[in-house]
Amino acid sequence: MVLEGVYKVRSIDEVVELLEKYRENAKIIAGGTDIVIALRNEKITPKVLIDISSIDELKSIKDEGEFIKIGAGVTFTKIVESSLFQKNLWGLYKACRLVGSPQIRNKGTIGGNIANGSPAADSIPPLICLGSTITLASKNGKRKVLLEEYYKDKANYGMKEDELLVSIDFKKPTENRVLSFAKLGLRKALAISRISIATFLELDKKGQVTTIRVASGSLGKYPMRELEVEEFLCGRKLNERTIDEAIKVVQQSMDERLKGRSTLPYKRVAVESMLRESIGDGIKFLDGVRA
Amino acid sequence: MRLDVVGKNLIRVDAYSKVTGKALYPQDIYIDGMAYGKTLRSEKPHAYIKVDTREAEKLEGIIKIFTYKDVPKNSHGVVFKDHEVFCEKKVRRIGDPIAFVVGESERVCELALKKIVVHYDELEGVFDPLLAMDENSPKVHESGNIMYHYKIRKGNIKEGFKNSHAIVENTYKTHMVDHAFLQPEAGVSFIDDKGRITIMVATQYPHYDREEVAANLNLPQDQIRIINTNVGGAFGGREDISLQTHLALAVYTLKIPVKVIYSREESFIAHSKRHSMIMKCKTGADKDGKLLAMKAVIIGDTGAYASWGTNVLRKAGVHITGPYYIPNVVVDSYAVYTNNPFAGAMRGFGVTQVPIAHEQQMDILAEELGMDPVSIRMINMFGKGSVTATGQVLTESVPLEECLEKVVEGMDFYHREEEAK
Amino acid sequence: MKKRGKGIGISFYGTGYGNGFPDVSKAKLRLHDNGKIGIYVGATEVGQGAKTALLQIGAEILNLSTENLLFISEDTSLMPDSGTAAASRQTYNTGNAIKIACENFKDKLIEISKEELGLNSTHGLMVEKGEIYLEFFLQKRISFKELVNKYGDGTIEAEGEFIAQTVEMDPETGQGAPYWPYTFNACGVELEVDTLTGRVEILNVRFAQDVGRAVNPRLVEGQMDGGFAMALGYALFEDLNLVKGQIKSNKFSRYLIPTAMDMIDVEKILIEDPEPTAPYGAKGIGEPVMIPVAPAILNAIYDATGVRILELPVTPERLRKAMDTKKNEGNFNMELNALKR
Amino acid sequence: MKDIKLNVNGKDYTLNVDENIKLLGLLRDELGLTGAKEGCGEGECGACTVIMDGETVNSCLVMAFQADGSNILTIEGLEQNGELHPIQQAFIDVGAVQCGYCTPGMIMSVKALLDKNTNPTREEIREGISGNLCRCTGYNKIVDAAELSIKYLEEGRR
Repeated sequence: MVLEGVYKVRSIDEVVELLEKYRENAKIIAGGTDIVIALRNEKITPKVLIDISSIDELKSIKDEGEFIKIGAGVTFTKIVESSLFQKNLWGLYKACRLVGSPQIRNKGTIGGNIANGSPAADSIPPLICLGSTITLASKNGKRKVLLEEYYKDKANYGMKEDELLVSIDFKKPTENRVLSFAKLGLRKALAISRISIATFLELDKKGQVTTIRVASGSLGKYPMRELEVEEFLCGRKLNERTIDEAIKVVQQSMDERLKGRSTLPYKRVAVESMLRESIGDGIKFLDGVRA
Repeated sequence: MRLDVVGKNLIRVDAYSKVTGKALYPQDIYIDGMAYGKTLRSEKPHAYIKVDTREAEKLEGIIKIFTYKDVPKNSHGVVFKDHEVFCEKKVRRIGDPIAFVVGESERVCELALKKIVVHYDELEGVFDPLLAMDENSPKVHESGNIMYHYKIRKGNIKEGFKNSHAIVENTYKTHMVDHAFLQPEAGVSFIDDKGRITIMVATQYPHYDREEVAANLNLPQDQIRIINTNVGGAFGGREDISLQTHLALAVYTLKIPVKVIYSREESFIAHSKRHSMIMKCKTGADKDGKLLAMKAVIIGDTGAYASWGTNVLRKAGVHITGPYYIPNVVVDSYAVYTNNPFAGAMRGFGVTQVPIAHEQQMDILAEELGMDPVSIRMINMFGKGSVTATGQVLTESVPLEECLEKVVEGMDFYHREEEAK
Repeated sequence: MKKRGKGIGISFYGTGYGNGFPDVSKAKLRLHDNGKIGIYVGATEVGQGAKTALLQIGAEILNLSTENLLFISEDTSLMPDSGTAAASRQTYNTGNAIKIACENFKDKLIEISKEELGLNSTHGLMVEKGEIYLEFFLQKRISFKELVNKYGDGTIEAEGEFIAQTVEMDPETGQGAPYWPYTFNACGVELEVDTLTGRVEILNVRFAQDVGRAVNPRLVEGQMDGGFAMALGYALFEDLNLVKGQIKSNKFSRYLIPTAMDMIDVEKILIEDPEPTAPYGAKGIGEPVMIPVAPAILNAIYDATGVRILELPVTPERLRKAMDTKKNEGNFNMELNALKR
Repeated sequence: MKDIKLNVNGKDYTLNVDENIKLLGLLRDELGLTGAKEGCGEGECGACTVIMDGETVNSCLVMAFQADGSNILTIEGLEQNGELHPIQQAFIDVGAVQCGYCTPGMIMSVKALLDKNTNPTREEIREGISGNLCRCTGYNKIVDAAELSIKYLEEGRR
């Protein structure tokens, strides 16, 4: 790699100015935990690097009452250490805690996780479940995109070469709703997820599902909602039987989506454990709230 | 015996330098005016090659590119000299060294690697050691693919199985793995004040390195000096020569210090691997669980080069019985060439692989005979005076029973047996 | 569902190059200016603790504290050849060479001291704490420093050589005495298998290792922990992913070795039963500590799940597949046409 | 080339660095601080771990220019006036060192952990060093060393 220019900038305005100027020749670097590897392996060969890790505006987590807004430059460690993600948002806490290693969590950012868009990115399924919106900025102003749509329809919603991911925001769930997360890795640290499942759940007094969102990682080209399962479970009571059924529904979706992949036979059975863990943890939390 | 020092937990003599970061590994050594070296390696597992370095040599900052033509004696190896320092006509595995670029910086060396043109005339490769044993398979070396065959013939195997009450037969397979020591290979060479070619490297055996380098350069051994730095783990992976001869050749020719550092990726393809093995085992025991016979075939994939293949497969063959007295034993252990990465020494040296077979065989036999895994071992295991399958008498220091007892003591292995009853 | 199981593995391991090949270690001792003794030996410190353990053997024989010893083992222009740091042979082989060299060196010091002290015989002369003295008349004494001042730096020296006794095996029957000494061990593992994901979690380990005699018990324990971890990786995680001779997992993000979170505390038991031909009875254990672990894990997996995994590594996929098909995974037919010749 | 200012082990530096080099290269090749090692170049092994503004980082994944304005602590900065840091002493005393290549990074991770959590459990210690691979020790004596460090540090505070 041969870089011609590097910029350590202090404001979003500076970034968008530089992006406008260098376009496809520029790459944004924050934590560097993905991009430096890509540079090393010559997967990307930008001429210019723009370091956004010193922009204070991107590094804060804001509790805005109804919403929580996370700057794109917030590290996983910061999320893990924040008190905001301890109760019914602990699915996000858990996902961030299971990222790589302490060193990776200290540098890696939630914005980087989103922008890199790996199907195995740990933080994305929980954020999708929360109905998160991301804000992208360019010289021409800002636009907001639903995170889920961002991956689904890259042509229309994906990031343009002159855009910077600025923040992620989502509505704070009410007390009777919970976000949970489960990850399957090959070892206990430094593990890339083989499967991850996030669940956002609300139950009524009888234990019937009133709201559910399920999102998966590593089960497709990008992290995505598992709509068939959601549809199946919505309005039902969660018990052994319905969860067994739900597992079959996920497996059917996977059979279509991952047809012909060598990893399918294993993943379709292992997904059971992840879905059980994720939904089970959610139920356990809500039972605690009601008790 | 009263002992003052032996048996005591002395602090390691190298601990201070290691906790302070002062301990030097080859990558930590910098010499003024040194050049850097990078190795061009084969990208094909089996091919005839033609190499053109002309374009690369024109790059500014490139000092010299070494190929087979520059090596006085182009063969090496711990047992058989079947490795080439740089491949001349044929590559036998991905990663075979073809050329060594010396330049003013690592970056220019990397550029030069991309400009060297290697024309590969690909040959059919063989990657499965079973297939490789077939006479009609492609030959990795002229001599044929079966590199070594070790045999044990003890007692009367037919009689042994005939008298057996239970016989179990299974085929086990272990895979090639890497030593994954934390410090990738690196080294620095220079001419010392007495004019000797001096190589600072992390190696398991400096005197062997000296011998090999001297032979390749066709120089007397006292003209070569190997200095071992701190070694960042080895586990067998630093026994074969890697960059020593490249460094020696460069400093001998150019008379300037040269440094080489391998990346992790290069380390993976540069050094040996643990032999993968296929082990077919047939074990027979009488009603009481006494072992009567074992017949075993072991096929070890030594990859493209012999390295320690003979010794590893011999050691595997000697140990395949497990630590048990068996009166009738037939073992055939083979080392086979393929176009896989070459396999050599790794912690256990063939003995790490064989218990995957013999220890599972013991449990399977125990189950067939309605015994527990501890008892079947206790009645068969070596003790003082036992005779091994090679006829060796274990005269002293055979505390195996004590080992097993201490383990079982804290784990309650018999309990499950009682539950089952 | 989680299923638990226990398993044992036991093993023996023959030390050294073996098979009658001359397994030679050499050591040289020299008396230096400051009264310190230099041990010159080509035994590589690869992290196993060779420098420390071998120094302990030397110090014991010379009746000196290790601070008064120098250990020179890095430079081929300075030290004799002591063979490779492999085959678990350094403690036994080179330890013996050092022991012999130290004894020869002591004899030499005593011989010189006899002359220096004007004695008729070497009888009663002792070497201890940097001095040679007559044990029944303590006024007759001379220090290492005095000797070196008189004779010069490095001139008083002695050598030692040890060759292990092995017998080449018969090429047709394999009969012979290929290695010596043999080292023994046993490992017990308790683990839990997640039957849904096929993941294996080690819960409890007891590991007993025959050491002959532990020169430095803490170093032995370090080897046992390390051997266990390497075997854990061998059994469960590590895979080069070879495809047509190409290593696909050629980096640490793909070639997975255990992390601190995958490891477990190991109950380590050192069994001492000194080997008569070894220095103070000490055997090498660097390799043996890896050997019984993987089979113990495999036997425990069977105990937990009822399926035998005949092929390494036991990846979650492989284990899950075996549990699904209730078939021993990896039990292939070995049709060996090549062998029928 | 890019001008940067940073503080390493309490010393201020003003440097003109190549755009392409990493913090690890800067420390080793330019400043001669070779305690941090490269083991993988992709943030997996942690041999290059240093403390940057109070948190551990893999210095192989930080571009040198990004370190402008930062405070870096490396293994060379732990020993003060010839006295070892309690964590270094603990590593020596329990025998947590074998080949030593992972040791500097490992010690920096233990330090960062104990800076944040003065009394971690063994499990928390394992998590704290989970970004540092070691092939020799099986980690157990390193966990022991971290536990002993807790004791040494407490004694030091008293």
